Amino acid sequence: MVGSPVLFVAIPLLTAFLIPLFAYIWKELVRIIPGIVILYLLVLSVSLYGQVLREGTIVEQIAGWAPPWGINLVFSPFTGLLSTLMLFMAFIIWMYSYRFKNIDFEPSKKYFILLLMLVTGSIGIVLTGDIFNQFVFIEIMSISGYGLTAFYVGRDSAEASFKYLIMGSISSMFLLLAIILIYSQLGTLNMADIASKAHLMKPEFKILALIFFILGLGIEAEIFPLNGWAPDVYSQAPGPIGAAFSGIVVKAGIYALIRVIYTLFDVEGSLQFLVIIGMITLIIAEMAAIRQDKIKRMLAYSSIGQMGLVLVAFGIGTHEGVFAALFLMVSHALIKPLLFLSGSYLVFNSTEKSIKELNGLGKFMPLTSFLFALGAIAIVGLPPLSGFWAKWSVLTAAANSGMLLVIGLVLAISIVEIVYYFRVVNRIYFFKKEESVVPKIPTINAKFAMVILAVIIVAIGFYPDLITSYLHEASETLLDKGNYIQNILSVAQQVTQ
Amino acid sequence: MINDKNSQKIVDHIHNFARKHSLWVLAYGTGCGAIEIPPTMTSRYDAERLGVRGAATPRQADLLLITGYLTTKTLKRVIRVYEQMQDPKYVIGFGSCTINGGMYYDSYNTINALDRYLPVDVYINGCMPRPEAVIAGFTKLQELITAGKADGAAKYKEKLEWYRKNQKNVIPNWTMPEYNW
Amino acid sequence: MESLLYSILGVLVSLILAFTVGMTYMGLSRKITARIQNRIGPPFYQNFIDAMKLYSKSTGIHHGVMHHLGPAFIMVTSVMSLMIIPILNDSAFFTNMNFHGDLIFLLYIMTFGPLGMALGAGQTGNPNSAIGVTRGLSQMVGFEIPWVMAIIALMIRYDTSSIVDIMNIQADAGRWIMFSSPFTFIAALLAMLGMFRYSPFDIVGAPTELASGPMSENGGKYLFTMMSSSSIFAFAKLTLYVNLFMGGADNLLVLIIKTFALYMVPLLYGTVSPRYRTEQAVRYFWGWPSFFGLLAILYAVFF
Amino acid sequence: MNSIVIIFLIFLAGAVLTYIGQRLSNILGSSLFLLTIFAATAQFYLRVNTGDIFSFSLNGLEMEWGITPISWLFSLIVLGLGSMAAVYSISAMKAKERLGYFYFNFIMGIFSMMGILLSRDLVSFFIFWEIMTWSSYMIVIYEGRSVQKVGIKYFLFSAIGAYAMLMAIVIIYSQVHSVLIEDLVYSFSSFTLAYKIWLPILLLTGFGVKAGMMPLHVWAPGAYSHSPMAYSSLFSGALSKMGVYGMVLVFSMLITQIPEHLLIREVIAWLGALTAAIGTLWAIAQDDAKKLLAYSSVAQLGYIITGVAVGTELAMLAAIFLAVLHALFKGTLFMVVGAIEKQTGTTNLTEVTGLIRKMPWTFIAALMSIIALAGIPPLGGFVGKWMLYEALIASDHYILVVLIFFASTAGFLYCYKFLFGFFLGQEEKEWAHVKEAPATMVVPMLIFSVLLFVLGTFPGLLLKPIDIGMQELGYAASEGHYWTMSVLFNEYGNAIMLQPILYAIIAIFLFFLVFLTAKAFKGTRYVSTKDISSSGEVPGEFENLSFKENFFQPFLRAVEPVMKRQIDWYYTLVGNGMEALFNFVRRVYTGNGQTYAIYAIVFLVILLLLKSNLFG
Amino acid sequence: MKENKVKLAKYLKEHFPAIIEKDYNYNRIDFSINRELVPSVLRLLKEESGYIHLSHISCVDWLEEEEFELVFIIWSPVDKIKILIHTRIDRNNPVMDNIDKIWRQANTYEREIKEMYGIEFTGLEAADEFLLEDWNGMPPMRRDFDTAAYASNKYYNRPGREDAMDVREEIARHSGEEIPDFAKKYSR
Repeated sequence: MVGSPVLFVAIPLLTAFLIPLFAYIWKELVRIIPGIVILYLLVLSVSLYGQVLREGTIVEQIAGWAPPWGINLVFSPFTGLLSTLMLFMAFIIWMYSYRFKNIDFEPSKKYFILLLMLVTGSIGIVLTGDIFNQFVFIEIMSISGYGLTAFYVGRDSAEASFKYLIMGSISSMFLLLAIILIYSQLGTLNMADIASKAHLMKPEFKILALIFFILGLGIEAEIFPLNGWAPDVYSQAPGPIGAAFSGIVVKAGIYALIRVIYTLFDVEGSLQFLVIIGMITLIIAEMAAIRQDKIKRMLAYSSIGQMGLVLVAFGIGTHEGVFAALFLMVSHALIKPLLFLSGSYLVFNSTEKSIKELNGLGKFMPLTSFLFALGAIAIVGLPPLSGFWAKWSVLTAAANSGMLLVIGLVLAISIVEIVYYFRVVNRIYFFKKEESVVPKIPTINAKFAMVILAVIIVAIGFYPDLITSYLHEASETLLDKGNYIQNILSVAQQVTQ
Repeated sequence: MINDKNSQKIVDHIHNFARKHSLWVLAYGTGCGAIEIPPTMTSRYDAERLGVRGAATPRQADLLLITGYLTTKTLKRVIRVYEQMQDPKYVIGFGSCTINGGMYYDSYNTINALDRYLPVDVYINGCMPRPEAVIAGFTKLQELITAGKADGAAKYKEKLEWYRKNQKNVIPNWTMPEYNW
Repeated sequence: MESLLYSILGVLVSLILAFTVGMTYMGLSRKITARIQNRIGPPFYQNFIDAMKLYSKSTGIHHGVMHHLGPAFIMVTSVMSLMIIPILNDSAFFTNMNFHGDLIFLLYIMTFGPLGMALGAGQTGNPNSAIGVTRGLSQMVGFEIPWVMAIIALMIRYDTSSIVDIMNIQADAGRWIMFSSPFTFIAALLAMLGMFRYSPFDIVGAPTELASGPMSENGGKYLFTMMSSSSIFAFAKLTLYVNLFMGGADNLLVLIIKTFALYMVPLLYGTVSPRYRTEQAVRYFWGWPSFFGLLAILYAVFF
Repeated sequence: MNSIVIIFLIFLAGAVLTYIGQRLSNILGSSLFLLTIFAATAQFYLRVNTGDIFSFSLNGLEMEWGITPISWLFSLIVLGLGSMAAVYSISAMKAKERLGYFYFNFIMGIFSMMGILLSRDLVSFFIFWEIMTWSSYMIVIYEGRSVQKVGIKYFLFSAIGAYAMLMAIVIIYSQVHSVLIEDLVYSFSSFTLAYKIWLPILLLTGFGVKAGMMPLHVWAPGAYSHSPMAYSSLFSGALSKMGVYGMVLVFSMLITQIPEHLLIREVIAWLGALTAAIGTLWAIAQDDAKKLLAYSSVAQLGYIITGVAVGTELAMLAAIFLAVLHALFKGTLFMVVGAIEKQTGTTNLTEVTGLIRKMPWTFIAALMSIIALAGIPPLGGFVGKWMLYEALIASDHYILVVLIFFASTAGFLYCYKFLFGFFLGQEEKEWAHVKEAPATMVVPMLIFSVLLFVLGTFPGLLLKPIDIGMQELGYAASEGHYWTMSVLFNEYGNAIMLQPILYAIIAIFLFFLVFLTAKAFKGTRYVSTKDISSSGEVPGEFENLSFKENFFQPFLRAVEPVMKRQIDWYYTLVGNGMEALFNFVRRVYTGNGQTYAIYAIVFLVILLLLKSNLFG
Repeated sequence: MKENKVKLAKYLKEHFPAIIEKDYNYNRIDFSINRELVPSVLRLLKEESGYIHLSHISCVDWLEEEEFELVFIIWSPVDKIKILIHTRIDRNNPVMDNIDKIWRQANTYEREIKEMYGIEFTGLEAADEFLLEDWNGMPPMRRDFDTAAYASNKYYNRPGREDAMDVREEIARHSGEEIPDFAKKYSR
């Protein structure tokens, strides 16, 4: 055993609180330490993941309490995959935001503290096996999210943050309600335990709890119509944070929702509900995206749409569907941050952050523009990039379940997607530059971060088998609910023995 | 054998016969004579029975018909048209204006004698000549062709300098291409 | 070997025949027009005299290679069409170089000439020529529609695309296609009005409007070649019509009678008609003639 | 390593190296560019045999690359035209910017087309298809801002087609559990009827976009006319043939397996013929040579589509024959336009005149390809059209014949407009300085002209490989029945000997040429086009006597009702409607926190109300 | 008709007190005015009174009075009245205001008058030659231009016209009309 899953939560939290202290030693440490921590966690996660794949799921109990009562962390092929992905993204974002906009000492301290907490929260959501604990992590994530959204001083970011806060508090309220309902019925908070006892619940309560969960988690997972906060937050937060939201936070939200629907309850019709709500989210978001004139808002709507597609894929419910959903998540987690990262350099010096100001930057920022174009081509699903394989998986999964209408709608919406992405790309390359815009060449670390993402996208595009086996393993794990319960509860038995 | 003088004579004879009976007219409709052409060609006088037929462009025409007074401005065009016609070609001057200026003898911008500027094969007298006279003119020209005397084009080439001098005399700004065939 | 010799001889003879007959028809047409207009008119051999004169005229100039090639293009078309069309029924050498000639091939070889002439006319640089060419091509698009409909109707009806076969079928049945497929004949006949370019479809030459259009820069030998090729072509077309619709001809006299009778149609129609404008002409062909063509096809399919 | 993979590697490495090389030096880039294409061509023809197979598996899908006779045939178009266009583009693109970008996409274009031809499975087919789309899109927008609308249009329609195709592929995969084309063909007969109808339709939509089939052709005129001419020849000549290739596969493999009474063949054939007719009419109305050729390409592809759709042996033979010839003559014509654009700086037919004496070789190439395009014997176009007519009549498509014949006759109008506009007419002082294009541009054109002539005289040369390819597709061997070396037999057993006809034409031609020139050869001289009968007026030096504007006005007036509205107009209508809808939907996101909170509550209420409907 | 003419005269008098009116029968009315005011009068008539049609511009050479008279003929399709505006300009310095901004077609008439009488229209934009080609002598329509002398000087005169009678004298003798002095020099 290389390390314990507990470290994923403990270390970044600890670091986050210690950063002010490090700052007294050497100011640069504020920037360096988070990177080292994330890198360490990434290495840890990868090695743990390898181990998990070989030996099976790791269940870690905290403070020695056995699972039904105590808090436990589950590092399965599924959660491991997500946590590795998140840490990787966190690392990329750290690399990118190192000296982003030459953030001063004081703000940078806050920035990295909040970033670390955001990562902690997200990973915690994924790893935890306790439903109340998950609520706590959601709160951690949300609060750091509020902070990061309002990072820039200004009316707009404050407003966005406030919107997020309103929605976040609604979310927390309903989550708590759901948890209370479950606890009142079953007397347990452990997910595995709930799952094994779910059939004991009264159906009305079960459905009510599910609805509360959907409402609460749906806000984090950005399903329609609960996603109104997202575009504001994405566009007002600093660029890398937009990337973090789309690459990390949303994934955590989706994970929580999926966990509830797949593992906790086996309510009939919930999968169809996922398909329907996912389609609606996808269609409305893409339609809204085409009419945006600010680049980050456009990306935000696009991100929401993609999440809708992920939900659709999960809603298919078959192994292929889950596989497709995971593929889409991974692919989206790679591409959308690339778009956010390169996009935020493209509008670095502009005041409006509107698409118009991207005109003609292709000549002045060749690499950034190229990476943005690559991301755009990848996200609309053009081969030979990773987006194509993700879309292909979703479509085949849908086809195998006979959902032809879904295929048709998804493809039709993809055309809308093409229109707005190519409008932007054309502007970048073929329009005359606006006089007022001063191009900003990215720092070397930012370039490096973006290039890594691009290389992975291209590599997966040419050879998708790089990741497919992991995804298959992960989807297997998610679907195998009995195994999950057994894994956790057997730990409990070991302890009691 | 072909270049034999006698056989050439026969060939000329046949050619002249054909030329005589097939006069394609380019009627340059200046002045009042232009109105005399339609009756000449249509059913009352029917010049077509003589083989006379209208031609649309100088390239196709054999016979240039100057139907009245020529202003200096028109003369320029007429000379151009004449020079564009293909050999053999003939000119008929029509009405007294082409002969001595007629009633426009003292006009500041009409020429008085056409044969100073173009080689006229036949003049038709009158102001205006009636269609009968016109047909008589055609017949006269046919006779000349048969006799081989309708050699205006050859004369023009021969005395080109003299004609040019006269033409340039009345056309001060000579911007025309040279006559070269 | 002998048959080849015969056919080459046949081609030469039929060329001379076509030239003579075509020229005479043209001359006669002038005479007839004159009589209708209450004139005496030129003698019927007038066109031979004109041709002779044109041949004797000097041809001093050309406007470039394509101008020079233009008349040759037209001549090739006329001679090729004549070569493919059999002149007489079951004749040893008057079948010409007919290789069970394909009607579609004929359709296309007949367009070779106008395009060649159009190129020639184009290079003269005379705007009138170009206008004439555009009119001619437009009109061609017009009359080709009923014409091709008629031909397709024939091909459907008799399951062949060979002129000789069609002639034999008529001989066997003892009935002219003109009577057995009246719609086909009407469509083809109306298309023929456009093909001969007499009034009201003489928009190409239109001497008073366009100064004889595509021919305006051609004199002397060029005009001679054009004139003789149009005579040959006229004869070829008439023979084709006779072959297709009037049962062909057993000897030359019958052929001349039939072709002359057919020739009267566009000629007489022309003498009493004013000139159409281009779009009117084009629309005319897409109106009733095409309707008859459609009827012909339907008739051929269903009966 | 498998030789197919080596070809692909040559292309990929060549593309990247050319891009880098062009950055370093012009000569290096150009030579690498040529080297790549010729190396790959040589590799293909020397090392790859029909029947070579390369199988591998990707993402759990069994894939296969290999070559069949029919794809070998189409590869002739791609590589032949590709290599010639490459030679041409060296001079044509000289002194242009972003050459590396151009070369890269050019190579990627050829690479993807070869990929399409070599794919034996649907997924790699689709992947190469998309590479083809974006690489060509990149070149379409090469000119910059002015063409970005055109580019979007092109990409949008390509995407519609591609996604229709993807949907079909996905459904096929779910049904067959394999993406190999042969498996599809094998199990297609066991599909349900709905799938049997919809799958071909979806696939045909995809191919129809690239082939410029009627309601989907609207991208074509803009895209063909706005890419650099060196690429347009490839674009119209080869790239559009990929759509034809796909259609050939669909029609010969899938549509043969569905009942005839479903009329898919008829509908597509009619669409093809309408494409031909409407495309021709619009070509006549154009004043810009590029646009004219673009519409003409649409029209010509209409014939090919009709032939493929009718799908009898002769029709298919004719269509593929025409496809190859179209690549030859349309490729040449676009090259001609490119040469003229390079030498004069414009392609407007109303501006340029009288180039025949300045660019004689270009003129000869243009003349030959125009004659072939118009389908006049003795050049190759006639053979193809002849076979097409025979096939249509033999398969009882009479009205289609009339429609296509109309298109083909009306085609003369724009053919003449093209030749007259550029080469004939008045020789203006403005263009007195124009010189013949460089040799590297002229030679490819002339090579194609000679090929056109050879194929018109000896169509058997091309019909033989087509026949072999069609046998692979399940058609009966037609050798000896439809063609021998130069004699064509039609459905009724009648024969046309092309060689004697050709010789006769040449003989008569020469005879009259001699007749016209021999005697008065000394007397006949060239005179300038200013020396015309213009009512005696002497045209001034800069006086323009050309007849150019409203060239076919009377004809267009006659067909006005058909041309009142372009199909674009309807698309614009739909597009505007969509935009309005999007605008409306966007208002859902008000940007107001309270509203969002209300949404959440409303959502909750709806869920609670509908909970019995939604959840078991 | 009559009332309209009176009204018109009154109207013009109001605006241009210097204008002199002369009434003719039926639908014609003449006005005379000095040349500076002509464009204003014309513009007023065109834009206010509906005289939208310029029929002609004519010129009279008053050799003895050393003046040219220009006549502008305009017409109203509503009132059906024809107005002739006369103006006189100095023959030695013949300059007139250009009115082709008011009526485009005036351009043609002005070019003709310029060539034939040598009257300059200020700001007239036109090609150099209109009716006469390569003419650089005295404008031929001026009455002091001796066309017979010019013709006999420039063109070859075929002999044989000498016996031609002077028709003018014969006519004068018959009608009792006197030949004016300036015309006498043309008599043979």
